[in-house]
Parts: sequence; C-alpha cells; structure tokens
Amino acid sequence: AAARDQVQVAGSSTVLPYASIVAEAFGENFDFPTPVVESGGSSAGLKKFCQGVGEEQSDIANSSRKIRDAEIEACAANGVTDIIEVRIGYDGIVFASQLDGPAYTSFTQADIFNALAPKVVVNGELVDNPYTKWNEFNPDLPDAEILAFIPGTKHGTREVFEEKVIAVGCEATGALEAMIAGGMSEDDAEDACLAVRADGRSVDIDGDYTETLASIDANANAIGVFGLAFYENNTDKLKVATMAGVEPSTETISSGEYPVSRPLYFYVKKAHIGVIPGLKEYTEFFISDEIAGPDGPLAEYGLVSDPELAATQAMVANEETMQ
Amino acid sequence: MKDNMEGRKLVDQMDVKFQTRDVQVYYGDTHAIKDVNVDILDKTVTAFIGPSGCGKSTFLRSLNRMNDTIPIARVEGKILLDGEDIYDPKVDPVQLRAKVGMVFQKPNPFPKSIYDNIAYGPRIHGLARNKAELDDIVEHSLRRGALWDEVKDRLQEPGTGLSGGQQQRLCIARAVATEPEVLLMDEPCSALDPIATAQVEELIDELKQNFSVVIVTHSMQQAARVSQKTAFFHLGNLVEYGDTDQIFTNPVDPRTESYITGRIG
Amino acid sequence: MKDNMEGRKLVDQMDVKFQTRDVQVYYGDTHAIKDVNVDILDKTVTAFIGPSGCGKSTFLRSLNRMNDTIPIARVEGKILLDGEDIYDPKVDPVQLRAKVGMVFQKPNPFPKSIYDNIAYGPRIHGLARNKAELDDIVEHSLRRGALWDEVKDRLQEPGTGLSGGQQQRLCIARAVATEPEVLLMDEPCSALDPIATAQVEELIDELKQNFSVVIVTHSMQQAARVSQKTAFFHLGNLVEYGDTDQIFTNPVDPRTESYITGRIG
Amino acid sequence: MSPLWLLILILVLAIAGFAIGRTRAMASVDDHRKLHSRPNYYGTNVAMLAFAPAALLLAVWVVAQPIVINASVSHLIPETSYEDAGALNLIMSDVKRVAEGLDVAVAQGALSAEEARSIRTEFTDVRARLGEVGVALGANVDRDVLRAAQAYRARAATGTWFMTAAVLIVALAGFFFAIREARGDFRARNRVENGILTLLITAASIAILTTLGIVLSLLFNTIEFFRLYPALDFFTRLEWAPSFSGRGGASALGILPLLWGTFYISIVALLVATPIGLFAAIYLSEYASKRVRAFAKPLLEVLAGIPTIVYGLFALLTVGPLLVSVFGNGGLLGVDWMGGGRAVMTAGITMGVMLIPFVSSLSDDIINAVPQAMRDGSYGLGATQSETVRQVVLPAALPGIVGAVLLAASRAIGETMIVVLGAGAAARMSLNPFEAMTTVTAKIVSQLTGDSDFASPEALVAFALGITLFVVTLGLNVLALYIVRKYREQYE
Amino acid sequence: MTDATHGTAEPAEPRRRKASLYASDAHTRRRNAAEKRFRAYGIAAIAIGLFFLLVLLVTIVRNGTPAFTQTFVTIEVALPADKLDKSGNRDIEEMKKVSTFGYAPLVDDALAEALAQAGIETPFANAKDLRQIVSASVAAQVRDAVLADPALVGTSHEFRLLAASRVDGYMKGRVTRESVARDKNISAEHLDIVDQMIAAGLVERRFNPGFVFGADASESRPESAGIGVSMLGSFFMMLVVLALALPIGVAASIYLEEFATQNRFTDLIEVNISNLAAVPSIVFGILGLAVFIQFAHLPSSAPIVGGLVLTLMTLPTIIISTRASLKAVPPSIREAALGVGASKMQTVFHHVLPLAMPGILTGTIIGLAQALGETAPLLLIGMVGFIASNAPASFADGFLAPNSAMPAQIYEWAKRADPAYYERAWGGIIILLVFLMVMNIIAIILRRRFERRW
Ligand SMILES: Nc1ncnc2c1ncn2[C@@H]1O[C@H](COP(=O)(O)OP(=O)(O)OP(=O)(O)O)[C@@H](O)[C@H]1O
Ligand SMILES: Nc1ncnc2c1ncn2[C@@H]1O[C@H](COP(=O)(O)OP(=O)(O)OP(=O)(O)O)[C@@H](O)[C@H]1O
Ligand SMILES: [Mg+2]
Ligand SMILES: [Mg+2]
Repeated sequence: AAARDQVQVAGSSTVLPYASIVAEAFGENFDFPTPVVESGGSSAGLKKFCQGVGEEQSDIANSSRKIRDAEIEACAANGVTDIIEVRIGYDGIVFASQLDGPAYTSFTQADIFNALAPKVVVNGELVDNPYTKWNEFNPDLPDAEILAFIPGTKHGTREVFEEKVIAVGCEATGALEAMIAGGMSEDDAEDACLAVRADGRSVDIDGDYTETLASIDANANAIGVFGLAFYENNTDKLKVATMAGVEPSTETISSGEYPVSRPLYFYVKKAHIGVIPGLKEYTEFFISDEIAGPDGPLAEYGLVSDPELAATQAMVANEETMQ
Repeated sequence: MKDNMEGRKLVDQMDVKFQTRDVQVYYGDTHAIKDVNVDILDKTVTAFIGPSGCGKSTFLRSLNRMNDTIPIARVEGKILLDGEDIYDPKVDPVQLRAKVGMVFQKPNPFPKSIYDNIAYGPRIHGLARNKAELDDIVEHSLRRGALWDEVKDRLQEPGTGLSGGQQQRLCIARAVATEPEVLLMDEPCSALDPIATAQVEELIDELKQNFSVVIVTHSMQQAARVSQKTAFFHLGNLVEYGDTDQIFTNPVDPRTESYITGRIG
Repeated sequence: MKDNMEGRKLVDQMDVKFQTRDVQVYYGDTHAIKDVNVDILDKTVTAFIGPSGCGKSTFLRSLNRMNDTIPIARVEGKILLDGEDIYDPKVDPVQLRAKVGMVFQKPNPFPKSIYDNIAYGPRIHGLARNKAELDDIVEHSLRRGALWDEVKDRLQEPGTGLSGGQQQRLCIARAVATEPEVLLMDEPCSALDPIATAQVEELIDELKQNFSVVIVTHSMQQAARVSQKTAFFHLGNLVEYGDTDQIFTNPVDPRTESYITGRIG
Repeated sequence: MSPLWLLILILVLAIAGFAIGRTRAMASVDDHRKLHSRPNYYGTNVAMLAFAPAALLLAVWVVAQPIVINASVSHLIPETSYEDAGALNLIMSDVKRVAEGLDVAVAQGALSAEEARSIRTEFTDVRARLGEVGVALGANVDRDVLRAAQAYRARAATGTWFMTAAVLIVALAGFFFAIREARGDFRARNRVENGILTLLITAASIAILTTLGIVLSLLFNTIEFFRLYPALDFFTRLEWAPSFSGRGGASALGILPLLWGTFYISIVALLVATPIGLFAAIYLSEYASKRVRAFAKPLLEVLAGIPTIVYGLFALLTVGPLLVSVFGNGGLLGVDWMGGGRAVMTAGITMGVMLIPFVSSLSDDIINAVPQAMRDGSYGLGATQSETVRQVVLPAALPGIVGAVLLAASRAIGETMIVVLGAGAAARMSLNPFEAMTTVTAKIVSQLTGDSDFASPEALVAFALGITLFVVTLGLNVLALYIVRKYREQYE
Repeated sequence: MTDATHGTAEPAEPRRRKASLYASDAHTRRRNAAEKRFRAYGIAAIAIGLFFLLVLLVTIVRNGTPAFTQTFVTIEVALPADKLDKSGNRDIEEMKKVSTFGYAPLVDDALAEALAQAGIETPFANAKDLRQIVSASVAAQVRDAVLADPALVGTSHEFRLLAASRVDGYMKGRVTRESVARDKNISAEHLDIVDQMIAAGLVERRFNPGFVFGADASESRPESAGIGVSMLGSFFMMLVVLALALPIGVAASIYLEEFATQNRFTDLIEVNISNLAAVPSIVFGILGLAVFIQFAHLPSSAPIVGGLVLTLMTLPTIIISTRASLKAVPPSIREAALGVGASKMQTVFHHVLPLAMPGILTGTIIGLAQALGETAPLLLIGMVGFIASNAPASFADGFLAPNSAMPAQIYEWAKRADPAYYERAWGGIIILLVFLMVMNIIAIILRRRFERRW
C-alpha cells in the first residue's frame, strides 16, 4: 500500500464545520493535500482515534466534549498514549423560535425547567407539571403553548443543556430541595432533576439543527435549541431568546455573561507528528490567530474564540501531551 | 343498435345457435380464417375437422372471444349467438364465456387442488348455495368427465399432478361444471384411451339433449360417431359444411373427399 | 462396479436396448409403477398402451431419467441401457438424454423462433460444423416432422405461435434433430390429423431402421400399424408384453383382452 | 514477481490454454461430432485448470505469507522486551511498519537496497529517515525492531520468490494436465460445469460469510456491553432513556419500546405499500397497455431511488402537518389523537410510499411470468379478469409476491432517516399510531454517531441492538419461509 | 354502461338461462361492478404512486433548480508585484509563501476600484468591508491563477468571481432586506451596492458549472461547493457494485433455485439471505469497517470500500428478486431443454435465465437505486464529512483515493447551517436522480426486450 499523504481527521459533527473551514484554507495555502475530515460523532471519532498508532489509523479526533477517562484508558490499551489536547474555542447554545412567533425575551433557566420538567414546584409543593403555557408560571413570557425541540440523547449538546439549564433551573425553582425533602438522596435528586417531561411538549431531536429548524418552521409557538453558529446563519428564519437577560453572541459568551456554552476540542496523536506530512502544520494552523482568533474565519462563522488561545498555541508548539 | 336490429332479422330458424357471417381472423399479418359462414344449430353436435393448422382452434376460439386474449389476433365479420352479435361493444365477454364454455386443446389445470379446479366456475358464477351443493356439483362434474373414480380419494391433491389424460378430463369436467349453453371442445379426447373416449362421447351425447356442442377432432370415426353436423376446414377456409352423414359418405368438394380418404393433409 | 458387471451378464441378446428389472416409481406415497420388467429391443418400435393414468408416461420418463426433474418422484429397480445401469451415479443423465430423446405428451416449444427450437439440440451437441449445415439439419428435421411446408416461410416466428398440432410436430422435429439412438414419444400424434399422423408414422418406420422407438398411444390402430412389440399397462402394472400381432389377436391376460375390445378403461 | 503480475501471467497462460485445448480436442478426432463435448468446453477446461488452482494458491499465499513470517520473525524479539502477547503484538506491528517503511524508502530511492539491509540504529535515525518518505512510526526504532524488520524483509523476499515459483508450477501443471486431457472422449463439459457449479456455490456462501462477518463484528462489542449493562434489563425493561451525565447505570436501555416501534412503523408502512404496490403491479401486468406499462413502471421505480432524506423531509414538512390537520387538535375530524407531526403514521405512510416500487415492480415481473394458459383456462370458464387475477394468477405468483413483500418489510425495518424525521427520536410503547415512536435501527444509528463516551454502555448498546434485531428478523424469516413453503403452488 | 341502459331489475337468478347477451343479470352486474372496482383500485394505486412521485419531484425540482445558477461578480483585479513576489524573480516556491490572506486585500481593493469606476458610492470607509460581497473562495481563485501563470504578476487581470452566498441569496430572493437586518454577515448597505452593481452589469446570475463538476467546499463558502467529485465517488462505487453484486447475486440465486437440493444447509442460506435484507444498512458499515478497513487494511474513505459494503448490502435484493423470477419460469421449459439432452447448466443459462431476466433486471434497478442513495454505511467507513478531494488522478485512484459519494454529500449539505446549502442539497438530489435514470435506462430497455409471455 502506498503511504498515506493527507491528514486524517474524524469525529464530532459540531466541530466539523470549523474543521472543514480550516482544512480548506490549509489545502489552499500549503503544499500538503487537503486533510480529510470525516464526521460521525465524537464517540466514533475518538473510537477510531484510539484504535491504534499507524498509518492506517486516524491522526486527529474532533470532539465536542473532553475526552473521558475510560476512553483514555482504551486508547492506552491500544498503544495510543501520547495525546495532545487542543481546545479550539466555545460553542454557544441558544434558544430560538420562529421569526414570526412569540418573543421569548426574558428566559431564565428556571423558566425552562418549569416548562420542561416532569415535576415542578407549585406553591412549594412538588407536583406533576401542570403547565401548558409559558405565561402560567411567568407572566413576562408570552401566552403561548409550551413546545420545545431539544437535542436528543445522542447529542453532546443535550448534556450541556441538562447541566447548564435544567439542573440550574432545578435548583433555582427549589425543586431539588423539594426532592431531597421528599426523601431522595442527593445524587438521585440531581439525577431526577435532569429528566424532561414525556407528554410531547418536549421533543427530542436526534438529527441536526436543520431538523430542529424544520420542526420550528412547522410549529409557530415552538422554541428550539441551536448552536450559535447555526442561528447566526439563519437569522432570516429564527429569533433568538435571551437567557437571563443576556442575548447570546460571540462576545457575551466569551465574556461569560451568557451562561450556556461548551468548549470544543480536537485530539492529536503525538506519535503521528513528524511522520504524517502536514499534521503539525495543520494543528498549528488551526489555532493560529489568523484562523481561530476573534477576527478569523472561525469566529466569523460563529465559533466563540478561546480567550486562552495563546496558551493552547504554546502547548501545541511544544507538543505537550495530556499527562 | 343498427347491428342489433339486423342481427335479429337474420334469425329465421329458431334452432340456430351461432351464425357466423364472413368471419376473418388475422394473427398480425397472417390471415388464419377466411370468410367463414356457418350456422351452428342448437341441441346438436357439430364437428370441426381439417388438417392440423387449418384454423379449427382459431375459429373455435373466436366463438367465445377467447381470441381477445391474444394481442395480435384480430376478428372481423359477424358472429351471432342467438341472434346477438357477440363482438358488439355492449356484449360482456365474461357473460358470453359463461354461456359458451370451452375445453382447450392443451389441458391447462389451475395450480390448485382437483376440487378447487372444478369448483372454480360454480363459485364465480354462484351456482351453489352452500358447501354441500358445491360438493355435489364437483362430484357430478367429475363423474361426467369420467374422472371421479380415479380421483375421488385425492380431491385435495393438485390438479397439475395428474396424468395427461386425467388433466384433459379434469378440464372437461371443469367446463361442464359451469353448465354452459354451448360447449366448445378442442380435441377433448386426444389424450384419452378408448374407454375414456367413449365415456366423454357419451357425455357429449347427453349434453346435446339440451345444449349445443362444438367439437374439434382429428378422428373421422369420432366425428362420424358423435356429430350431426360436420364442418371441414382447409387452409383457413370453410370448405364444406353439412350433415355428418352426407359429408362422410358423399362429400361435395373434392378437397373434403381427399381429406376423408386420407389424401391431403 | 458390481452392478455394472451384473448388468453385462444380463445381456444375452445383442439386440436388447433397454432392460428393466423390477422398476418401481413413486410420486411421494403414490406407487405409480409397480415391478415392471421389460426388454425393449433395438431397431424396433415398441408401443405402450393402457388406460389413461395407468403409468405409461411415468414409465417412459423413467427411461431417460426425466423423472429426476420431479422432486417427489422416486425410481427404484434397475434400468439398463445397452447393459449399463442408467441410474448408476457414474452415469451422466445429460449424455443419457442425448442418446435417448423424448417427445413430451404436452407440446412444449421453447419461447424462441421455430428455427432456434430445432437448432438448439444440434447446437449444444455440436452436430453442425457451420451455419449451412445447421440450416440443413433444421430443414431436414422439419421435413421429417412433417412441418416444413407449413413453416418454411416463418422460421423466425416464435414456436409458441403455432397451432396445437404444429407444436407437436415441432417437438417431434426437435427431438429428431439431435439424432438420438432411442426415441421416446409420448402420444406424438394425439393432436394430428390423419395425414400428419401418417407422415409421423412413416418417420417412425424410417427411424426404426437404425434406432429404437418407444411410443405411447391410445390408438389401438396406430399401435397395430407401427409397432412390433406392445406393452399393456394397467394400474401401474405391466400386464402383458409381447409381439404386437400376438397381443392384438391373441392376448394372454384377460385384462388386455378387455382393454383391446374396449371393456375396461 | 508481484502478485498482480503473477496474476496477469497466469491469466495469459489460461487464455493461451483455451485456444490450445480447443484446437487439440478438435484435432484428436476426425469428426468433431465425435467429441464428447463442444470444443469450447475443452478450451475452457484448460483455461480453468491453468488459472483456478494457481489463482487460489496465489490468494492463499498472499494472505498466509505475512502471518507465517510474522510468527517466525517474532522469535527474534528478545523475550525480555515484552511482558505479554499484546505487547509483542504491538512490537510486531512496529516491525512490520518499519519493514514496509524500508520498502517504501527503497522504492522511492531514499535508501539503497543495500542500505536498507544493513542500516543500524546506532548510526542512523531510522525514524527520521522513514518519516521523510512519509511512513508513520509510533516511536523511535530500537535495535531489535530494526533487526527484526530487516529479517522480515529478507524472509518476505524469499517468500515471494517461492510464491512465484509455486504458482507458476501449479499453473503449468494444470495447464499441461488439462491439455493432455483434451481428447475426444474426455468429459470436458462435466468438468467445466462442475467448475461453474463450484463458483455458484461460492457465490451462495458469500451470504453465509456476510452473516458471519456481521455477527462477529457486532459480537465483541455486544459482550462488552453486557459486561457493563445487565442483559435482563436490556431485554425486559420497558424504558429507553440513555443518559449523558456519566451517571453510570442510570441509563435505561430497554430494547422493547424500540422493537415495538420498529414493528409498528413497519406494519403501517407495509399496510400502505403492499396494497398499493400489489394493485399497481396487477394493473400494470394485466390491464395496462404496453405503452402505459413501459412508462409507469420505471416511473414508479424512481420512488425507490429518491434518497431517504427527501422522504424524511417530506414526512416532516408535508405528511406530518397534513395528518395533524386531520387527526390533531382542532383538525378536520374534530378528534385530538395527534399531538405533533412526528408519529408512527407519518413515518409509516412515507415509508410505505418509498416501498411501493419494491412490491409493484417485483410482483409485476412475477405476475407477468404466469403462463397465459392459466388465464385462458379461467377466462374460458367465464371468469372476469379480476376473478382470474385474484383466484388463478395471484396464487400462482404467490411465492414471488411474498418475496417482494418480505423485501419491502426488510427495507422498512432497516430504514433510518424517515424514522428519525417522521416518527421522532423518543422511544415509547403505545398503541396510538399518532404518537411519536422510534425504531431499533434509528437508535443504532444515533448511538453510533452520537457524542457519548465510546466505551460506555450508551454507545456500545448500538451493537447489542444490532445483534438483537438480527436475531429477531432471523426468527421472522424462518417463520416466513415456513409459511411460504406451506402455501406454495406450482403451475404446469 | 350496458347495465345502465338495460337496467331492468330482474330477480337474482342463480342460473342464467337464455338471457340476452346485451342484458346482464344481477349476478353478472355484481361481478362486473367488482371487476370495475378492482380495475379502479389498480388505477388508483398507480395514480397514488405517481401522485407522490410528482409531489416529490416537484418539491425537489422547485427547491433544487436555484442551485444550478450562481451569481458572479466580474472585475479587474490588479496583481501588484510588490505584494505577490517580493523577490521579483518569479520563483514559484517563493510566491507560494504569500497566502490567501495576502491575496484577499487585493480583491477588496479591486472591488473598491470597480465600484469607483462604475460610479457607485460606498458607505464604507474601509475596502475590507466590501469583502462580504464576494465569496471567501475568491482569494484562493486569484492565488491559483497567479501561481498557474506567474506572468500575471504586475498586471491587471479580469476575473469572474463568485459572489458571496448572501448576495446570491439576495439575487434568488432567499435573502431579503428584513432578514439582513439581524445578519452579521451582510448588511443592507451591501445590498444597496449590489443593486447598483447589477445595474452597472458587474453582477450577473448565470449557469454554474462548478456546481455540477466541482468539489465540496467548507461551511463558510457554499457558493463554491459542487457535487462533481462526489459524483465520481458514486460512479466508482457503482462500478464495484455492478461488477460484483449482479454476477454474485445471480450466481447465488441460480445455485439455490436450480441446483441446491433442499436440505438444512440450503435452507440456512435461504433464510440468511432474506435476513440480510433486513439488516440495517449502518450495520453493513460496521462490517465494512471491521472487515475491509481494519482486517484487510484497505484505505478508509475509499470508494472501493464503499462499493464493497454496498455490494453486500445490495446482494439480498438482487438474490431475492432473481430467485422469485427463476421460480416463475414454468417447469415445462426446463423439461423441454433437458429432453433434447441439454445439461442442467445449459438449460439454466440458455432458457431459464433469459426468461427470468426481467425480474433480475428489476432487482438490479431497485438494488442499485438503493445503493446509490445510501448514506448510513458510508458514515462508518469515512466517506461522509468534508472530503474536498479533487477529481481522482487516475482510474485506480478513483477507487482508492479518499472521496465522498452523492448521497453523503447531499446529507452533509442538508445539515449545514447556511441556507444556501439547503438549496444545494436539493440540487444535488436532482443530479442524483438524473444519475440514477441514466444508470437505469439501459436496464429498463433490456428488460423490455426480455419480457414475453408464454
Ligand atoms: N407429478 C405427479 N405428481 C403426482 N402424481 C402424479 C404425477 N404425475 C403423474 N401422477 C400420477 O401417476 C399416475 C400415472 O401417471 P402417468 O402420467 O404415468 O399416466 P399415463 O399412463 O401417462 O396416463 P395418460 O394416458 O393419461 O397420459 C397417475 O395416477 C397420475 O395421477
Ligand atoms: N398465437 C398465434 N400467433 C400466430 N399465429 C398463430 C397463433 N395461433 C395459431 N396461429 C397460426 O394460425 C393457423 C391456424 O392455427 P390453429 O391453431 O387454428 O390451427 P388448428 O386447426 O387448431 O390446428 P391443430 O389441429 O394443429 O390444432 C396456423 O397456421 C397457426 O400457425
Ligand atoms: Mg388446434
Ligand atoms: Mg401420459
């Protein structure tokens, strides 16, 4: 078999747009061939990545979450030990509704929890969620039927949604306390907090944001969960909701004002650096200021650039691996 | 409508079943039947004889519009059944075929049980009110087809597993079961032994009491035995038609004579 | 190997073509042929007669192993062709069938042109060196099958578009074209008019100069005319086998007599 | 000689053999009619014997040689440098990579053949040299590895040499053997046909191999899954709710709601596709003019070629809202059965449309193949065309039609996109066909392409789902086979 | 109809005797009504099928046709030597050091210059703000042109540049002034400029060959994405599928239907095959990844692997349909051939197979259609994602070099955020369907030739 001459990347479909922008620019500006960026999910990408070291193995795994310990172990078992972790920036997670739909302007995490949790606190008591309209628990919200399209359990976004929205809301509304008071252990209660109602007002979307968008299109009152980049490309159809009064944007997210976001990563196999042509160059190019900086094409597309980019650049330059 | 009136006018004898006027049948460009005019009488057995390939089957099939199923076949002229033009657009070929039954030259049992083969016609025509009646019809028909004794123990076995002659009798029984007014039989005894042949001939005799039977046969003896009228076809033409006795003893056309005495084929 | 030796021992007369010993044929549980022992001679026409459904076709088909194609059929006993057991695993049924040709009871032309129907056998057996030779074979075979005059202008038309009798002759011509040593004919004249029948009988006569012919027929007259040996089957048993003259004039078994005189069927 | 060239060589030999065998057979008799088989069979026999065994040997050799050499070379690695078989394995893959790297380097001229044989880690940075030619190495090359790699190359070269010799010998042996056989009385046809039969059997066993492959590629991960997640829960739990937050066993991964959704949606799809497809087939083959048929049939087949994503969007944007406007709250019927556009019905109907050609086209061919004599027999009894079709033609065509419907059912079970977009992602066990449900297949895809930890039960469950679905459909197929056998009717 | 004109209601009489042929009795009328109903069902079935087809096709065509045209901006771009080739000796290696980031300002300036020449006022102080009018790919386009012909340096050259997707969307009516209000990628001022540029003939919408023949592009520049390369990927995969699935499928069917004696082993194969048809396609992807890539070490993302996986996936379809049509050939045909001394093999290949051909071809058509439109298994063998390879360099490369496939490309596009990709996805579907039709036409013609009744 002839030697492979292009960088092979696999993994998260959330990172894919950014990776493809970089790969394209890389192919245009370097003598190396354009890297191949496969999609298929963080899980599949990391699995491929951890399959082993060698020419037939992939060089980079894109991931919309941090690699897990179990995965690092699995990697090590296959001889993949030296891994460089590169954080490329943050992905903002926003709520948006139809352009002509009601305006959701004063959301808090508690509102979302009240709307979507199976059990909520009403008058200090934990009851089955009785709400059918938003203004039933928050008069500032529109008089509209509750219908939310949230990421399905396959998506990493769901985890962020659960932890940064639902869990926070659970605590804020006092539901967590009520559960513990009702005799649940703390762990169980935290678990129970994360559930969503199953009566059809909360709809899981296993597909992509385009599917959520199509669903929103068909339901005037509905709100959906999107990535910031996706929203910014579809302002002609979507109206974004504010969270705790803050409108999501690359600025508010990078400053931390807007609370719901998650870091995006890619992982590089150190053993391949220096042998796969262009690997190091691609890695450095990805996080260069020109690309990943606040004025680069990635930010333009919707990536919240990492304030600590310089540290990451230094780490890559030194090929520092995870311990 | 006009055709219809004309048709009715033509009926002068009450015992004429089929009248055909200038019938032509084409297969694509082949002219298989030419100018055939024949009156087939009721309560009579008519035999069609003639060398192989002369058009007997073709003509027979045009009497109950079975030629409709051959895309390239085309029938011209007029065929009247009881004075009504069977090619009239108003005529439902289904009803026609219920009246004019047919036994084909090649036995073609359905891939069903023997019982279902026979019961098929009565069922679709609603001839039986209940299962018992249907059983009766099946038994009666198989008996008439001289097959009952051979198959009475295996009525549920497939009809396709019968011997050639048995299949032929099955098809006869199947045709008889629907009680048609006219029965067209294309060489019904070709695969039968003399005894079975005799039984079928008996059946034909019995049928003619009430109905009209047309039979294609290659056996002069059989034609002479069972028919009252005989039509001799040659190369698509109806050469001679008349009383069987007369045809066999004193044919008018030299071709008929040659055929009967075994000189042309 | 042992079978084979034994087989050779059994050959005492040099002109025996087929020897069958205790042949049984079953269709599933049906015992269709029981204990048939018969010696079929070379350069002789043997007629199989018997009532419909008695097993003539079944036995005939077991002579060239056509029964192999019916999954439920099972043949037991020994059938020797020129002293060799044709059911021996070493025997290639294909070669056997090339030697022992067959005309089936129901005409079954290929859905191909008339020419290709005839030419198929010669082609696969490599009987013609070139197109001209093949043309010759086709013409010759069609002539022997008494069909040439009727189809010579339409050789490229499909064989399935022929009349019943024509199809039968086509199948005869097709079988003859491969020049088999033994020809098994299952009611070859059932759909033929007397003249065509006479021509086929002539062909049979001609064939017997060199080959062996076995013919199933329901016509006593035909059996008497063409055959030298006659076998009479009844309910799966070979009731009587002997010289045709003797069978027809002086049958030994009462059943044979009843059948020939038309009393049992 | 490289395997490819060797293959070409024996192919040439086979072609020559064909011509020679043919000629020889013809020359061996005075009249070619005396040949047992047609001359081409003799030629083919020679070609076959010259080619097939040699090619087979070549294939086996190409696969086996690395394994054998691997085993012999691994003895060169001192036992002190690894702890277990796994570690040795790793080292050996390094050896192979170095050996291949040296090959590449030689091929690219970065190293001379002599250098490749003799370089030493003490004097050369092998990793760097190989990196120059683009060969990925995991670590610096140590002395033993390089020595082993060099041995590996040497043995591989010897092996290739032997292979060339052996393959050529076998090819020539077959060639001459068959040439000698090419005589008039030889049963060439039987030999060739046996060869073809072998090919046919091989083709048929590919199905078995595929099955085996599927089972094996799912099995290990399935076992791993059941190590992490109790099998009893998986098979009996009525809830499907994978969780994300690393809460361990808190995920509910019961297959039953998924299986229920699979069958519900498939049945709706079949209820749509079978009657429409069957009636379309009947109309096309029995009633339609040649013209209409020639035009409508391929058009319907386009339905099978439209990418499923289009159907998915069609379900989501058109069928779903339409159904809601009929069955939903404030709909035409004034009932409130349907909450949202995503429902079993939505996906089922859309999938049914996609499956129409599976039923219609295949059935049409089968119905068309029923002999005309069957129809004639029925018409002759005064049956109408529809009676003929229903009672004679369809029963005769039944086995084929069942095959077509089964194929459609299979497709329905295996479909993802329409389910995800039409029926939703939520697993539910309900009888209401207007509720959202999901299928096993959809979940296999989503768990495989999701973001969860690949070593977690949430990701591994995809494999268990796959194998379970496999077993379930196997059972259904056995049942179908049994039923078809029972009702099979054969004409003529 | 007949019954209507002669509709004298006679009592239902089970045995019709001497009734006129012109008048049908009640029973016949009932049967004829059933007949008409039956026929109507047939017509209705076809009508339903064709109706859905029509709806789908109209949707596809309506959504997809805009993808075939694209908005272009035609301007002169000055290529100053001091920026592009500082050393001045036209050394390619040297010139390559200037990246697209270096070229981008040239295009900005050229735009400003062109506007000035056309007398269009811009509200922007900075030429860089004009960049949003043209595609992000233009810098690369100019750079490629310069590197291909270094003599251009120091001159001015006219380029036809792709307009940005927002501008294109404005031309196509997708982007409106209201929607632009909240869009950070373009502003109303840009649209004003574009309006004037149209008037000045600098901007035009024309057929876009790049869409049909080009390669994929990244998320940020939908205007330069094309389906051509993935079409080649599909083409090479279909070659593999056709070359393997058809012969193997037919061979397996022949064995099972004509030669195999019925025993446990053949039952096993039979059940296996129908079961394989029910295996979700993604599982074939798992198999392909394990067997072809990890075990056999074939390259990942390669059409050959995709072809092999799709072959395995298509086989059951072809086998099932082939077997059904072999079964439908009447036994008398086989007997006829065996009777003249044909071997079983000859019987099958000379008579049975040609008669079964229509069904085989139908299976092939449907199987290939399925294979051509399948995405899920490709996901696992690395053919879905951003694989912006160029057209394969050689025939062998077509099988081995990383490539995507049409359905994967469409699937990817459909997921992307920019609505311009949505239109391209539908456009891709049109091309996929055309590809499918072209592929099937031969089979359909062949099938018609083989069709006959006996
Ligand atoms: N395929 C079959 N399956 C089951 N039974 C069969 C099959 N073929 C023939 N039989 C039965 O075997 C017996 C002998 O049949 P065979 O066809 O040999 O009769 P035959 O003597 O040729 O009669 P005919 O003169 O009517 O052709 C009959 O009872 C028949 O029903
Ligand atoms: N389907 C067909 N297509 C074309 N020609 C046909 C078709 N059927 C019959 N013919 C031709 O029409 C002529 C008459 O055929 P027909 O079947 O009526 O003869 P027949 O008198 O019944 O002969 P037989 O006694 O042999 O059955 C023959 O020349 C025949 O070849
Ligand atoms: Mg006839
Ligand atoms: Mg018989």
